[in-house]
Amino acid sequence: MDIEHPTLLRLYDTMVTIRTFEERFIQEFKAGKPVSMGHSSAGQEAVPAGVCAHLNQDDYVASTHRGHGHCIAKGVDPVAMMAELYGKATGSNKGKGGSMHIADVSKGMLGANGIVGSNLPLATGAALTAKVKGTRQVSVSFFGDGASNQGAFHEALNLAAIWKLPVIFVCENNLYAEATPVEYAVSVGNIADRALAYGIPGVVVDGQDAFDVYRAAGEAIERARAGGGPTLLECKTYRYYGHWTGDDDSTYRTREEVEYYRSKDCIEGFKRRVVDQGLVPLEELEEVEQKAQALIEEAVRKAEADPLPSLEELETDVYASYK
Amino acid sequence: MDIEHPTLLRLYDTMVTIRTFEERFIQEFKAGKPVSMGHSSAGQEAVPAGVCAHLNQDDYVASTHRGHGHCIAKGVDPVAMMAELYGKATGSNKGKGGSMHIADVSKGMLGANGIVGSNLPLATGAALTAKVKGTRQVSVSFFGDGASNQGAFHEALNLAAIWKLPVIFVCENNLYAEATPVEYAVSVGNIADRALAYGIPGVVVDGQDAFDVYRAAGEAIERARAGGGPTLLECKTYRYYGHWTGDDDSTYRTREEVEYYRSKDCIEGFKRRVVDQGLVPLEELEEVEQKAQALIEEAVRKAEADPLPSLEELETDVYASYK
Amino acid sequence: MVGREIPFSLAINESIRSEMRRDPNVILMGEDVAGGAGREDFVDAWGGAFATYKGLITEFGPERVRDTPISETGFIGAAVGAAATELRPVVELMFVDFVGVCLDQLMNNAAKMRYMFGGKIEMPLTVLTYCGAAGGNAAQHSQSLYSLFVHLPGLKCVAPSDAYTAKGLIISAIRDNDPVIVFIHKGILGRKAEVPEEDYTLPIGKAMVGREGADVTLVGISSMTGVCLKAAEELAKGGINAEVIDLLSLSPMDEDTILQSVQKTQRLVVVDEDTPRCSMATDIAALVADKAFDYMDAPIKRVTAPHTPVPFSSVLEKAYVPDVAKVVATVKSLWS
Amino acid sequence: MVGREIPFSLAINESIRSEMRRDPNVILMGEDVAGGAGREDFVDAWGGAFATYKGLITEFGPERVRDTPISETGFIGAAVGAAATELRPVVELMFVDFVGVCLDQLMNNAAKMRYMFGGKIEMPLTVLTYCGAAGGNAAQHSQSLYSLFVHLPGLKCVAPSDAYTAKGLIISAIRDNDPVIVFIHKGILGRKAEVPEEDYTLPIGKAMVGREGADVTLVGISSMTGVCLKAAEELAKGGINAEVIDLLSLSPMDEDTILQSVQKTQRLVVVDEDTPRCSMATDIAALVADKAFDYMDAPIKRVTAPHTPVPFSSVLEKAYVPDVAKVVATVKSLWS
Ligand SMILES: Cc1ncc(C[n+]2csc(CCOP(=O)(O)OP(=O)(O)O)c2C)c(N)n1
Ligand SMILES: Cc1ncc(C[n+]2csc(CCOP(=O)(O)OP(=O)(O)O)c2C)c(N)n1
Ligand SMILES: [Mg+2]
Ligand SMILES: [Mg+2]
Repeated sequence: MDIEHPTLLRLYDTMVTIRTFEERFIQEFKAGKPVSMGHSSAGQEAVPAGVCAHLNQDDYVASTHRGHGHCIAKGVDPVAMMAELYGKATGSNKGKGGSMHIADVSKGMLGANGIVGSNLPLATGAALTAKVKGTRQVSVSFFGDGASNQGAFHEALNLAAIWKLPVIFVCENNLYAEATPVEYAVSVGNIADRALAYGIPGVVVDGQDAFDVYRAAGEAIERARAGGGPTLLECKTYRYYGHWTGDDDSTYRTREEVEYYRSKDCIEGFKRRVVDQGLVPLEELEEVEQKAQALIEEAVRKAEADPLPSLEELETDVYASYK
Repeated sequence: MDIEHPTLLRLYDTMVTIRTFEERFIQEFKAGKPVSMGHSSAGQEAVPAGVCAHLNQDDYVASTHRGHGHCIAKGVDPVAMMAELYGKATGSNKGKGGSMHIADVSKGMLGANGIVGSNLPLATGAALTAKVKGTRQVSVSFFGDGASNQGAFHEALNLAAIWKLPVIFVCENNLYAEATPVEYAVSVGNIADRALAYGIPGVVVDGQDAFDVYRAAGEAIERARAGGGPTLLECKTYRYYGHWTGDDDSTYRTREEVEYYRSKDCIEGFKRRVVDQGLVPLEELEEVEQKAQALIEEAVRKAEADPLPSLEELETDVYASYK
Repeated sequence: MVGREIPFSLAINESIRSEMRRDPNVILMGEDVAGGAGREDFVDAWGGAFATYKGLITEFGPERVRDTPISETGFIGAAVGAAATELRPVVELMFVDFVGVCLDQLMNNAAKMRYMFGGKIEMPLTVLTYCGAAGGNAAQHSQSLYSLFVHLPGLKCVAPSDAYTAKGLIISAIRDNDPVIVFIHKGILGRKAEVPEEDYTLPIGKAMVGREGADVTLVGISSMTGVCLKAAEELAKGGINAEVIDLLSLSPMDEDTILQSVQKTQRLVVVDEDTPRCSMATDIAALVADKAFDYMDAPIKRVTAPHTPVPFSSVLEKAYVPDVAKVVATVKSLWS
Repeated sequence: MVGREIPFSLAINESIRSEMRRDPNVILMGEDVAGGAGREDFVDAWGGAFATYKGLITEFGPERVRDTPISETGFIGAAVGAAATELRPVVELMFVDFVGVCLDQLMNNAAKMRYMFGGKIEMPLTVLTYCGAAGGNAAQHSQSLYSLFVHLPGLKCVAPSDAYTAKGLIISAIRDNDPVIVFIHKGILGRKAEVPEEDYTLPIGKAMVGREGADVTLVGISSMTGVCLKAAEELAKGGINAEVIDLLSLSPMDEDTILQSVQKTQRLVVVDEDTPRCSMATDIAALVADKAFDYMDAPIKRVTAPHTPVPFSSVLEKAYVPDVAKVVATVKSLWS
C-alpha cells in the first residue's frame, strides 16, 4: 500500500508536534516551571500518528496516563493542552485535569486516564455506542504493556469480541511498566498473542515505523468499520525519558539500550525514508518542523500568561445538576 | 496409567458422597426445610473427585459458589456441612457462612466463595505461601466457564505464570453461567486455550470421566510440585439442576440436552467401567453407596436436631482482636 | 378510589420500559437481564436475576437489551463509555456486593470525568443494584453499602422505599445527565403499592414525609422506612408522636426536610440497615449536630446494623437487621 | 537530649525491615517495591514508587520482596490467600485511588473470611497505601478514601501522622492477626520526627493527645493533625486553648479519648481531608452527638474537603485541602 503525500505530511506533522510538545514540557518541568507532573511519550510518536491518521473527528480515542501524543494525534489543540499542564483556566480541562486527564470530547478524545487499564472498557463502550446507533464510527484504546496485565484488559477484549464491537486495542509495548521490564511481568512473548484468548486478530508491528503502524492500523480499522470486530494491535516501541517527569531511568535500564532505540528514532527514520525515496521534499518536512516549533513556543507563551482558575471553580462541574 | 484399587474406590466414594449430599440438599430445599439457598454441583462430581484424589490434607483448595463438591472432595465433614446449610451452631462455619462460604482451613479448604472469580487470586496466594516456604504443597482453584471472563482470572493466571507458582486452575465448564450459554459469553472455543495468553499448559478433558480428570490433574499437580508452574485444566461438564435451588432451568435449555448429559453420567459411567473391566467388584461399590446414604441421612438428622447459634454470635469472630 | 397496586419489581420494569419507549438511546445491560442469550428458543429466559426486566428483550430486542458476560468492570466500564458518547445506558450491578470488582469504573471514571474534563461532558448513566439482607444470602450477597457510593463526589444515589417511589425515581435517574445509582432492597421487591400507569418523575434530592409527628423524627432509608412507619404506629400507642422521613435520595440529600423536621421535634433517630461506621446514619446525625444543634433536646441516635459482616443463619440475620423493636426502644430511651 | 530524627518515609522502611528480620513469614509485595525486576544489574531500582522500601530487596532477596505486575486484584488477592495460609504479607496499594480495581479482595475476602468461616481463620495482612492531595496529582491520584475502608467491618484502619507514629503503627499492623490498612499521606513523607532506632509498637485503637487544652477539641487525622496543631497555636494567640487529638486509629477508633476530651472542652471540630459525606468526620461528629450530647455547648463542626473530586491546578488543590485558616475560622465561629 502506498501512502499518499498528504497523509505522509500529516504523519510527520503529528509526530513532530508530539515530540516538540513533549520535549518542551520536560524542559519546562526541569526548569522548575509550575507545570504538571506527567508521562512523556517521546519516542513513541509513530503509534498515535499511524493509528489516528485513519480516524475521523467523530471516531473515539480513550487514552492513558501517557496521553499527550494520543491527544495531539486526535486533534486536541496543543495550546489548550499546554495551558492545562500549567493549570490555567484556558486549559483543555479548565485546569482541573492536568496531564493525566486531558480530554476534548468534541474531538472524540475521551480523555487521558490515570488508572492503568481503566480506559479499555471506556473505548469498548464508545464502540458500543457506534454499534447500537449503527454508525460507521470506530473507537481506539491505547494502553501499555503493563496494562495488559490488568483485569480490565481481559474483560474489555472478551466483551468487544463477543459483541463484535468496532474497537481497536492498541498496545504500546515500550518494554517497561514504570521500572518493571515487560519480560518479567508479562507471561507471554508477544502481547498480541493474547488475542488468541478472545478469538480475535492479534498483530505485532514495529512501533517505531509509522508506515508499518499506519498500514496495520488501517486494516484493523477497516475491519472494525465493516463490522468485523476488534483487533489487538501490539506496537513495539520505546520511551526516551523516565516513566514520569521525576524518574531517573538509569536505575533500571542501560544507556546503551536507550541509545540503541534512539538510533531507530521514528521521526528520523521516517524523514530519511520519505526524503530518500523522494516521497516528500525535505523543505516541506522542515516547514512542518518550524511550524511545530512555533506552535509550541506560542503555546508555552500563552500558557504562562493565561489566568489561573478562579476559586469558585473548585466546586463547579461536579454534576450537571445537583439538588 | 493404571489407577490403583484404593484410588478407584476413593474416586467413587467422593463422587457418590457428593451426589448424595447434593440431591438430599435439593430435596430438603424443595420440601421447604429451613436450609440455605445453594448451587448444586450434581453432575459435575468427577472433577473435584479426580483432582482432589491427588491432594494431601495440607494442599489447598479455593472454591466457588458451587462449592459443596469441592469441600467434600477436600475432606470437609459432610455432617458439619449439612449443619451449616441448616444454619446451625454446629455447622462447619458455626452457621455464619451458609452454602456459599463453607470452609475448613484445617483441611486445606479455603472456602467456597460468593464472588465469581474471586477465589483464583486466593489460590494463587496459597501457592505463593508454598513457594516462599519451600514446601511441596500445591493449591487448586476451581471455577466456572463464566468466571473465566472475570478480570481476576486474567490477573491470577498471569501472576502464577510469571512466578511459576504451584497452582492448578481447574475450570469446570458446565456450559452455562446462570442462564447464559458459554458460547455466547466466552469468546474462545476452549477455555483452556486462554492458557496461550500466559505461556502455560492448557489442557481440555472430559469432565464426566473421572479417569480422564484424574490423569490430567495428576500431571498438572506433579508439574506444579516439581516447580514447573501452573496449568489451566478445562473440564467439560454439566450441572443437572438449576443454577441455584430456586432456578427453573427449562427456561434456557432443552430437556433433550439435559437428558443427553445425564446419559453420560460420571458416576454411572465410572461404575460400569470399573465393574466391566473387573477393577472393582460391584459389591464394594454398592457398599460405598450405602455408606454415603447413611452418612447423609445422619447428617440431615443431626442438622435438624442441632441448636441454632446464640445471638451473641452475631458480633463475634469479626476480628481476632478489636479495640 | 384505590388505584392500581403493583409490586416494587414491576415498578422497576415499567419505569425502564417507559424510558426505552421514549428514548432510543436508552439501553439495558447486565448479566442475564434477558437470559438464554443467543438461543432463539429461550429468549427472555430470566429477565434478570430478580426477574425485574421480563419482557423487555421481547419488546426492544437484543441490540438494546444486552446480556453480558460476568465482567462487571468490562460492561459497567462500557456503560460509562457509552454514556460518555451518546447513549443513556441502564446497567445492572446484580448485587451491590459485587462493586468490589468494578468500583474503579464508577469511582474514577463515571463520577469524575465531568469534573476532570472541566465540565465538558455529561454522564447519563443509571446503575440499578440490589442490596440488603434478606433470605440468608450471607456476607457477600446481603450488604447495603450505599454509604460507600454517597462518599464519592460525582455520583448521585437514590434508594426508593416502595413501588411508587421506585418508578418515579428510576425514571428520573434515567433522564438525569449525571450518573445515578439506584439502590433496591431485595427484601421488598414483592411488596405492593399504588402506582400510576403513566410515567412520572420524582425529584432526585427530595425526601418525603411519610408520617407527620411532633415528638421525634425518624429518618428511614429504603426498606427501613417501612420499619420506621411501623415503629411510629407502635409509639403512637404509647403517646409518642413520631414524624417519619422517607429519605429516598441519599446524594444529593434533602437537608432542608430533615432540618425542618428536627427543628419541630427536637429529637432524631436515624434508621439505617447499612453498617454503622462512616455511614448514612452518621452523615445525617452529623448534619443535625451541626446545623440544628441548638434545637436538639436529646442525644442523636442511630439504629443500624452492627459493625459485622452479614451472618447466614436466619436467627442471626434477623438480629442483624434493624427492626421495629429496636427503633421503638431507642426512641423511648430519649425520654429516659 | 534530642533523639534521632528521620523522615516519615524512612520510618516506613525501618518498620518493615525490622519485622522482616524478626519473622521469616513477613514478605513485601507491590509494583516496583524493588524495581528493575529480573535485571541483575538493576536490583532495587526504585524501592517503591515513593522510594520507601529502598534496600529491602538487597537484604531480603527477591523471594521475599516481590515486584508485581500491574494486577492489584491478582497480587492483593494473592496476599489475602497467603495471609490465609501461613505468611504475613505486607502489600502495597500504591495510590489508594487504585482500590477501585481490587476492592473485592479486601472487602469480600480479607475482611469477611474470619466471620464467614465462624472465626476459624486469621488474616495477618498489612496493606500500605498512599493517599492525600499533594503536588498536583489530580482526581485519580489524590483521594483520601479511608472512610470507605472504615465502613467495612473486618478491616482495621490506621493513619499515622508522622514518622514516630508510622513506625509504631506499621509494626503493630504487621504483627496484628487481622487485616490492617495503613493510610500514608504523600504530602508528609519527607517530614522528620524523633524516632527510636529499636522497634516499638503503638496500640491499634488508641489515639494520642497531641496538645492539651480546655476550650475546644480538635480531632485530626493523618496530615490534618499537623494542621490542627498549627491552628491551636494560632488560636492560643487569641486566647482559645485547643486540645488536639491525633486520631491515628480509625478502626477501631478510640472513642474514650474523644469523649473524655469533649466532656472537658464541650466543643468539637473534626478536621479531615477526606470528602464530607459518610466520612470519618461525620462518624466522629455522630459519636459525640450521641454519647456526649449533654456536654456539648456548641454545634459540632467539621472541616473537610468539599464534595468534589480533587482538582489539578495548584490554586484549586490548595483551596481543596483543609488548612489552618479554615480551622481557625471554624473554631472561632463556635463563640459567635
Ligand atoms: C491500577 C493502577 N495501578 C498502578 C498504577 C501506577 N502506574 C502508573 S503508570 C504505571 C505503569 C504503566 O505501564 P504501561 O502500561 O506499560 O504504560 P507505560 O507507562 O509504559 O506507557 C503504573 C504501574 C496506576 N496508575 N493504576
Ligand atoms: C462478580 C460476580 N458477578 C456476578 C455474580 C452472580 N453469579 C453468581 S454465580 C454466576 C454464574 C457463574 O457461572 P460459572 O462461572 O460458569 O459457574 P457455574 O455457576 O456454572 O458453576 C453469577 C453470574 C457473582 N456471584 N459475582
Ligand atoms: Mg510500558
Ligand atoms: Mg458454568
